[in-house]
Amino acid sequence: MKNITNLKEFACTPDRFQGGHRLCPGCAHSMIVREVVNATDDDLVISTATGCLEVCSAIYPYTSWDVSWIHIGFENAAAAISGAEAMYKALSKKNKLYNPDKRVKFVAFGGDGGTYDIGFQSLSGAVERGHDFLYVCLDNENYANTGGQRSSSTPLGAHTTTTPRGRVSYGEKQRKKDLTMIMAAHGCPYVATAIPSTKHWKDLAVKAAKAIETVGPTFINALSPCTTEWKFKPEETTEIADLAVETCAFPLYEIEDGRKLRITYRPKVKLPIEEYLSRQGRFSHLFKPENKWIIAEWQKQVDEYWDYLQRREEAGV
Amino acid sequence: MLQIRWHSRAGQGAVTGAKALADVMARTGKYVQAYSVYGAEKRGAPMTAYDKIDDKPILDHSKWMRPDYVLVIDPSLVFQEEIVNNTTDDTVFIVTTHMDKEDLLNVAKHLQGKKVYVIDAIKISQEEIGRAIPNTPMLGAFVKISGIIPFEDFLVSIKDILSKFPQKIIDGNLRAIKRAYEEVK
Amino acid sequence: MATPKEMLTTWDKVQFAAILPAFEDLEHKKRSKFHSYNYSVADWRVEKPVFNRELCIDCDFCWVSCPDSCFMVEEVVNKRGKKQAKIVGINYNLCKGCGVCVDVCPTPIKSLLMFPEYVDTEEALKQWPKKD
Amino acid sequence: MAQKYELKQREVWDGNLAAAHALRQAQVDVVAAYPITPSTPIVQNYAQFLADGYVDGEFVMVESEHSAMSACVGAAAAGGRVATATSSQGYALMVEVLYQASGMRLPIVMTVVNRALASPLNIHGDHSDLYLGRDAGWIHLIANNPQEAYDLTLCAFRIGEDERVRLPVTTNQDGFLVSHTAQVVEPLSDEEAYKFVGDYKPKYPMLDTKNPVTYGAQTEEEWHFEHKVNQHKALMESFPVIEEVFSEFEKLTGRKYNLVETYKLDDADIALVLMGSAFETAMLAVDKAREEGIKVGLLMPRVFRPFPYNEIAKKLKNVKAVAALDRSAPMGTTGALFNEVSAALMANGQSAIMTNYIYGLGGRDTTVEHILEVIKETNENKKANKRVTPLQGFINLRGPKLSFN
Repeated sequence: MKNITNLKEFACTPDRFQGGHRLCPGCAHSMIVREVVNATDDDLVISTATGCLEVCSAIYPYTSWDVSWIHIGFENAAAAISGAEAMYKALSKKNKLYNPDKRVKFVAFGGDGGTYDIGFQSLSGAVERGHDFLYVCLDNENYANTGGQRSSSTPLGAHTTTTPRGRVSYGEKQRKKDLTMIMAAHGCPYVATAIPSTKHWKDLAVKAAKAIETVGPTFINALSPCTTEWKFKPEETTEIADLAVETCAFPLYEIEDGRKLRITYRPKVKLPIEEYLSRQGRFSHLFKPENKWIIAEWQKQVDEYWDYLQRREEAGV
Repeated sequence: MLQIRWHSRAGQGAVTGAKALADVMARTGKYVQAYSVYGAEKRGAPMTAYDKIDDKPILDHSKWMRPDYVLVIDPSLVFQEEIVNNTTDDTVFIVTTHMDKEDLLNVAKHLQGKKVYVIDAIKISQEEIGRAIPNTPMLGAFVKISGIIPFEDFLVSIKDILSKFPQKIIDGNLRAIKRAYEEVK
Repeated sequence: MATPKEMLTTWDKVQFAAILPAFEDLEHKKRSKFHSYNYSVADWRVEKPVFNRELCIDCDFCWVSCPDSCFMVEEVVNKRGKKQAKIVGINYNLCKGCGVCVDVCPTPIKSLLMFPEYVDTEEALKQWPKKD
Repeated sequence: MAQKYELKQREVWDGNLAAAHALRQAQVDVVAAYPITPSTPIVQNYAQFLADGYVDGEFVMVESEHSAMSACVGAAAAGGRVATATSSQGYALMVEVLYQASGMRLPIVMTVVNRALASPLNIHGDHSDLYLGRDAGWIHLIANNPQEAYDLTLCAFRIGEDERVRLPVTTNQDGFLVSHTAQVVEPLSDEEAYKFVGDYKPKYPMLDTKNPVTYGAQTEEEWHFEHKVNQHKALMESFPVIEEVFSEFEKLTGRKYNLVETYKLDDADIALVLMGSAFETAMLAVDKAREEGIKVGLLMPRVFRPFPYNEIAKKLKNVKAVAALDRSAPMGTTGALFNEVSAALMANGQSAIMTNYIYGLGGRDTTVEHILEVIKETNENKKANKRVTPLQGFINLRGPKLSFN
């Protein structure tokens, strides 16, 4: 496992995901991806589901990837990587590896659309089969690539283009699906949440390193604040991510072997949820008097979940 | 071309029996086809399997046939009138039943005037193999009635075909085949 | 997004199966012409970050949070003999001017500041806020 | 090392077992599959080979056909030999990824057991799935019996993996009529078979991490046309390679395959065009018709894609009337074989009287007598020197006669 101690040293890593891609200015996706692919010295083969990352990093005749990479479709990043991983196993058994001196590791990226929704079946299948790969969900809580439609990751009250706020609607009616726990329930040897942030850069890098090193299917759910669809200024990306953690809207934790839960960061003072919601245009309508109850509901859900995580951690289950 | 139709219930081994017969005959240099008509039904549903045996490659892939032999390996199916479909006066029926031929014809009137042989393949398979899988004893009876292949040659081939099974199963099947060869009438 | 003229070619000369090799020479880190590293998104910018080496403490926050891998680093050895990254500049071909680097820069007087695209670097450094 | 599988000179195999043995002998590196009737036994047989140690490669039992083909694409791009099997609804679920496989020029081999498409649900053989995939950019080979299912699966690896082709290939066999019909198959020994197929020759393997590559880039209006045309060109130019592989196979086995198969067509006045197991049944009908003095022949595209249209036109040059028999519900037009054969003749300045028959949907039996009927009707058109029978008829359909003009 790559030894990740301090940022000064980590920054010496030759970057394996390069600029010149066409993601929005301030996009969190590429921050997350860079940390993940730089968190190992092993060679990598990567698959990516259709989505912002995919369309922006491989627009013919250009690729932004310094590693082998494949995109097939929206719903099959996990199936694609499981095929590549199976080929690696087959060629190892037959002594036909291309570079026998190098270990190859497998990573798949998908947005919340490609992970929570359309790609969930293939993800669940690949994880159940026990392929040796890391799946990273770049969770920006909407279908940003196609113009900001809702996904099952979209949180309560959020305005999206298919759950718009309107005279009689306050936006998204459902609460965010708890995919991280669903993946843990698969019995994955390692599952974690993470954010792109300077404060928590090491949390993400170490989790990625651990996940890649772990043999078997691992999963990281990385919150990816979306400047375009969440409606905040491009330079605020990491600030918003930090607020998600400080308010416990998106707590940082990891689960080993589907059971052992550990909270990896505890805010000293848990900030009220308004601090997070008020910074994003997608929630601005919640601050109207008639929608205040939604903020209260948000706070209740966040408190309950944070409480649940702490109890689980204490109980060691 | 020799045409054989099997009537059985799914799970009684008619498909395996038909394929085994095809395999035996292919070893004598014949061309064969063995197939069955499947539905979505599960174990226990009535079904049919077929063998075609010829000196030249068999090209007809249609399911329709005018059987020279009808093999009924389940005692209750003998009462279904479908077993005489597309048969002629020359078609030979070998039927699994505990009855003797006369009693059988009294209750299965559609078989009257047909060439009918009886064998209790269920009883034989239960006693010799330990399970009601009447396909191999039916083969023993068929070889006796048809004379399609010398019995000794048949035994050599079928032994080889069964060789993937445990010795106990092989021995049981061979005993069942021999008994059926003797007992068919 | 239009393909640059020099890349646009005919059907008989396109890449087999649209497969793009990343490197011409991996050992010497020579990326192929198909690498977006060799593509410019400079024209996306309205404002640009300017880097003031004198104020920089090499915390590398800008490096880790830059979405466009713009920060060029040099590997150096520190006093304790450990390798560390020294920020040496910004690749303006890759920078879209999002401003994240300025936002995360922790020095009391920021060592990264946004300036209008038309202000050249020398001029920007002259305009830098002074310590009180 | 895989265990040696003892084979007899003459085996009695059904089409599924024959295809499974071909996959085993080709020493496929990765098989990713999902079972579906009637191709399930291919997957099961392969699993048994693996369980008994006859297979060295990886066998991935995925959770759907969509993932089966996706894993195949991932595995093939990674850089090794890949195969799978499917039918019907499974094929339909794969369609999206079939286009990806061919667009990425990955020589995956898929043994397809043709079956009807729901609704209503039906597990039996027709060509609905084959027709569904005909524009997907794959090479489609047609096998009429278990021997051909075996032979063509071996050929499929050679064809698809050829440097000049690099395209995925399906081998098609009729559900149940071939897949579940045991017939005599003369297999090659494992050594001979592998020698014929040859070692896999990688092209841009992702696992060669010293030369990283990007698969599946996005091409917009500036590039997509050029890439698709290249892919089309590879298909159009694969005919000589297919013929070359067939001819090498003939040298090895004495069994000769052609782009276009014919039966008694040389001196024929009329012809039937059809694919699949019914082609063999129709040979018996032709023999009978000839006894009655009708000079009829048969034609079948052994290769459905690329479609050998000029070869077909050449072979049908002297016939006066042609009936094209399609084993797929035409749904609002004439059958695909009718359309393509008509176009082939027209494009070559030929003007045989064309008619279309739909037959065998959902496994409906088609007998020698049925085909004889079609021959006689076609002969009426020839005698009248114009079309006197309906444009589109239906064989062995219960109820009052249905036809379209």
